[in-house]
Amino acid sequence: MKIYLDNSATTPLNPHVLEAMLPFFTDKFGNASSIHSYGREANRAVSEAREIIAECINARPSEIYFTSGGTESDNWALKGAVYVSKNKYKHIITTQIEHPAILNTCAELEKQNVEITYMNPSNEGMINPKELSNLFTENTILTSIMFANNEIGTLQPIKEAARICREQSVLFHTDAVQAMDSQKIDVKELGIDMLSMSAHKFYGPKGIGVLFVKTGSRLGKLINGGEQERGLRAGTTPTPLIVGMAKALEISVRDREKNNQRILRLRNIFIDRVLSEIPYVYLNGNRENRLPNNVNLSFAFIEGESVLMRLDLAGIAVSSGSACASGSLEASHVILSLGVKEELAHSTIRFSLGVDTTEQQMDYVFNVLKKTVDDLRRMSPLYDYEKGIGSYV
Amino acid sequence: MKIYLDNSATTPLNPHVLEAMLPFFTDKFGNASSIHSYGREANRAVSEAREIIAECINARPSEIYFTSGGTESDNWALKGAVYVSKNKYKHIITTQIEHPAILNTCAELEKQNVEITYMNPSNEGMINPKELSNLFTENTILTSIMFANNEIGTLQPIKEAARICREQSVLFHTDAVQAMDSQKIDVKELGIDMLSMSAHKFYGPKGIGVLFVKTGSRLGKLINGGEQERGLRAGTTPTPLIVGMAKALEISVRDREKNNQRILRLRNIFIDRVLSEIPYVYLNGNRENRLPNNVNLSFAFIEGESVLMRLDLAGIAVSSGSACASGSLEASHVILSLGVKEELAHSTIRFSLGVDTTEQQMDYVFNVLKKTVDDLRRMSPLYDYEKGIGSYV
Amino acid sequence: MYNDKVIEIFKNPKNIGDLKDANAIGTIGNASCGDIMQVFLKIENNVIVDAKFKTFGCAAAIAASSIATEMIIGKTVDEALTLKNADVVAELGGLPAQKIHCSVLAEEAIQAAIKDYKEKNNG
Amino acid sequence: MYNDKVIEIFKNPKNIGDLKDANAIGTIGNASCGDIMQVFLKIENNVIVDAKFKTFGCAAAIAASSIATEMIIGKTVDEALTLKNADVVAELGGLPAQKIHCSVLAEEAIQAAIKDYKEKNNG
Ligand SMILES: Cc1ncc(COP(=O)(O)O)c(C=O)c1O
Ligand SMILES: Cc1ncc(COP(=O)(O)O)c(C=O)c1O
Repeated sequence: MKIYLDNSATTPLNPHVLEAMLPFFTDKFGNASSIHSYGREANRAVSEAREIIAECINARPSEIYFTSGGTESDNWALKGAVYVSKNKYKHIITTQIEHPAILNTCAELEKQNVEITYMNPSNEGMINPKELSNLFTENTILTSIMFANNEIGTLQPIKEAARICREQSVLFHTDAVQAMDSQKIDVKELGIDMLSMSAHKFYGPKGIGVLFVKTGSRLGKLINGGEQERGLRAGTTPTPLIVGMAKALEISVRDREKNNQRILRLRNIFIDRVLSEIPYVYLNGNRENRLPNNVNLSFAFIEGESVLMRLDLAGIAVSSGSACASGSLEASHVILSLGVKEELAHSTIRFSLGVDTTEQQMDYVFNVLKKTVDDLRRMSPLYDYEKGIGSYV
Repeated sequence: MKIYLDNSATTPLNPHVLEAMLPFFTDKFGNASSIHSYGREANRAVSEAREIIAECINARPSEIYFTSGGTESDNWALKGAVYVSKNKYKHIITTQIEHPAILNTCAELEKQNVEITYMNPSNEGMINPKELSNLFTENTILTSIMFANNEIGTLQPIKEAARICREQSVLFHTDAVQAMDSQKIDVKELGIDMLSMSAHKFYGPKGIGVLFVKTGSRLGKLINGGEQERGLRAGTTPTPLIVGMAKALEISVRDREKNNQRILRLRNIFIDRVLSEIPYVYLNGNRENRLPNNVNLSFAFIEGESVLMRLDLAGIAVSSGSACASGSLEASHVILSLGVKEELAHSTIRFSLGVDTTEQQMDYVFNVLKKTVDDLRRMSPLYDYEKGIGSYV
Repeated sequence: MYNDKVIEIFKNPKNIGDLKDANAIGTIGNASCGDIMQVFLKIENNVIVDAKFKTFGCAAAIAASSIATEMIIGKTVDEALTLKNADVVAELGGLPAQKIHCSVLAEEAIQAAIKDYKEKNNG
Repeated sequence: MYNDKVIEIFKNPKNIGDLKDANAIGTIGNASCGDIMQVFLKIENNVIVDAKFKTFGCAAAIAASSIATEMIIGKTVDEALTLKNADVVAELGGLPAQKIHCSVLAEEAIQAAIKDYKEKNNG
């Protein structure tokens, strides 16, 4: 049995998406910038894809810019806002729980003398937008708050944060990479200026993303060259990936409610069962205000990677910390920011369900997990197996 | 009949390449950074692809960095070298005939007070590397000279240019995007520090490229985030694209000699025929020192786009100027840099042959072309149809 | 890019060539910009009885030349003077944004030809 | 990542648990770094007759603990002291670069246990 519970790291391509992409690899392969028939055919497909994606978030097609993924979109939003700003001193507000695509971009900008303020979350992983008002300075050019966190799945109050920023004429960007699949996103209603997405998080292809940029927002370029994407993002248009992204988002939106309900139910049963049947387990992040497919648990006295590897040996794929940070010896910055102690932070596992997850699978996962935790605690110096209690040696 | 003679703009995906990619979309879809079995499977495929590509250019696998394409590679090479340099004043040497991915990056860097020197080509489109010695200043950090020009196909003396730069401890980058398919490239023997490539120019997928960076060359980051590509290029690894790129390059290298010979023969017959049977036609770029698949001709008295559109109506895809510049009213900067007069520069067409081009196709193209030139000259105010001579009204 | 009508006209343009007995010629644009449009008119009693063109330019320029000459044949000189580039674009069923200037050339070439006629006759 | 041997040992580690009659205990690492290794030794006539471990850590840490305890059983205390982390890595058939520190922990835990033994007996 192989069970994939790492859908927040990446998702399998939907076969219908692949089908939509196929003609554009070998047959309708033209360069969308070419003016001959091959080019026009590709160009039409790209235009249609742009329209579909725009419609999915209630934007205009001209506000959709294709990038190589969520990371590039995040880099572009932040650096582009900085490059174009005429302020002598520049200030950006973001949060401690952002993805490395934001945090490491901020670290880079700090080297370039941009001042960054990192908001901290509550111990349930929520950002309080009311705190924003105290953080604005005359130099604040941008606020970037993620829509949903990639580790603990918490959904942030984007609408209120965007409103507060708008009142101060501060640009508002949101990294919606994790939110796209399950959340209804209407950029107009939410009042968002920029939004990042990445196709492979919603059963689309890897290597393609979008930055939504509201008409009128000025943005510098990250990648210079040809006149693609209305002159703002150069590089030969990857038509098959773009077509695939649009198809994937279209399907995601169409099936969203149905999938959310089903996955949410499996998710909740699983959390309840683990919390009631395995001792010393803690759920990270607010229980209600989170992505329907996210489970993030800390298993006291045992280390996350060894749990992950045991599950892997049983055919179950999960994540300890985020995939990018794998191989690092540091506990997750997100879990630590919740005030979780370092040793417990090292004991964290994320299960992220997907459209293919079944009840049978989750039963099996629960059983393997219970035995795994038992086995590993048996060899933990932090746990007294005889007494069934934790103790620090 | 549909005939594609725009292989320098982009190529169709080789069906064997698609076949190699397919399992990684829906089946082996894991995130290559994940440590579970899905991740390890993807990671192995990426490692193998990196080895294949490294071997094709005689580099080490650790010197191969995946990007979203040639444009990103070019941006990264130039900006990365600037960002990491501790020089107070920075100077880059490049040429007037580079692709916009280099030229517009240079224009951006000029805004950031980097000084750029643009070498001019001979009227046959060749750069003279001996001129380099007079151009170095104490601030010169990098020279970037394209391997083969995308419009006129001229092959530049990369080995000598690299040697001269090495003697001055100046980094040497080459944009080899157009050269990869037909030229043998050994980065060690050529003494190259950085090299850009793009898969879709050699029958691989769009949206994936490589920057080769020689061990020991320091380079700043263009895209910050996760620890992918040894921490230098963040973003979820696009496994299917990477696998496809490696397969495409492997096939290209394997079939190179055979394809080159066949294409070169068709190309030479075509050039000879056009030059001898259609009056007032001029070949741009050195005739010998050029890509085997490139034909670039100026047809006096008639405008390029109308030639292109006529050929398109007959099922033939060619390019006027480079694809990126399409829709622009300016004549090609490459053709102008050869000293060609502006009106003649507006009369330029690029035919770029490919692995699927046949003798029959080229015969048909010649016949359609001859009639097209005739028809358009008949309606040209620059041509006296009765007398068969040009005249400026 | 181009709509079917533009393509069709570009494929089979009308009114190509010199007009041997033209009594008005207008030339606009220059080759270094990639566009030259030349309009020949035969005007009798202030009515344009025939019009031809020669154009060095893109498909849009050729289609605009063709349709513009068609639009003015049979019109009086004063009527022809009211032809605006937007009329040409409308008659073509639209042009890509970066090709609108081709329709402007057509308007200007006709005006230049009529100016030539007026200068010759009144001047 | 891990080779098959590491995975196999991680799957079925040897010498897990407390040693009731241990006369030497060494503990290295701390939970905030994500690694704690505890080694229990039973030493008779300067010979390690039994060894067990408890480990809070990744697969590499658990595999290293298991193999290291196996490697020292039957050895004299002085022989065990010569065990280097590189020996543990070699016996495991290699470890990923970022996991080498797990083998260092194994070496140090054994040395700590032997130090404990020597202090108790000589000190
Ligand atoms: C919240 C968030 N932002 C950004 C990214 C980066 O997206 P990508 O890896 O597709 O570039 C990810 C996923 O890796 C993510 O989860
Ligand atoms: C010489 C050259 N450099 C760079 C590029 C850019 O490559 P890409 O469009 O794949 O980003 C191209 C092609 O477009 C090219 O011909």
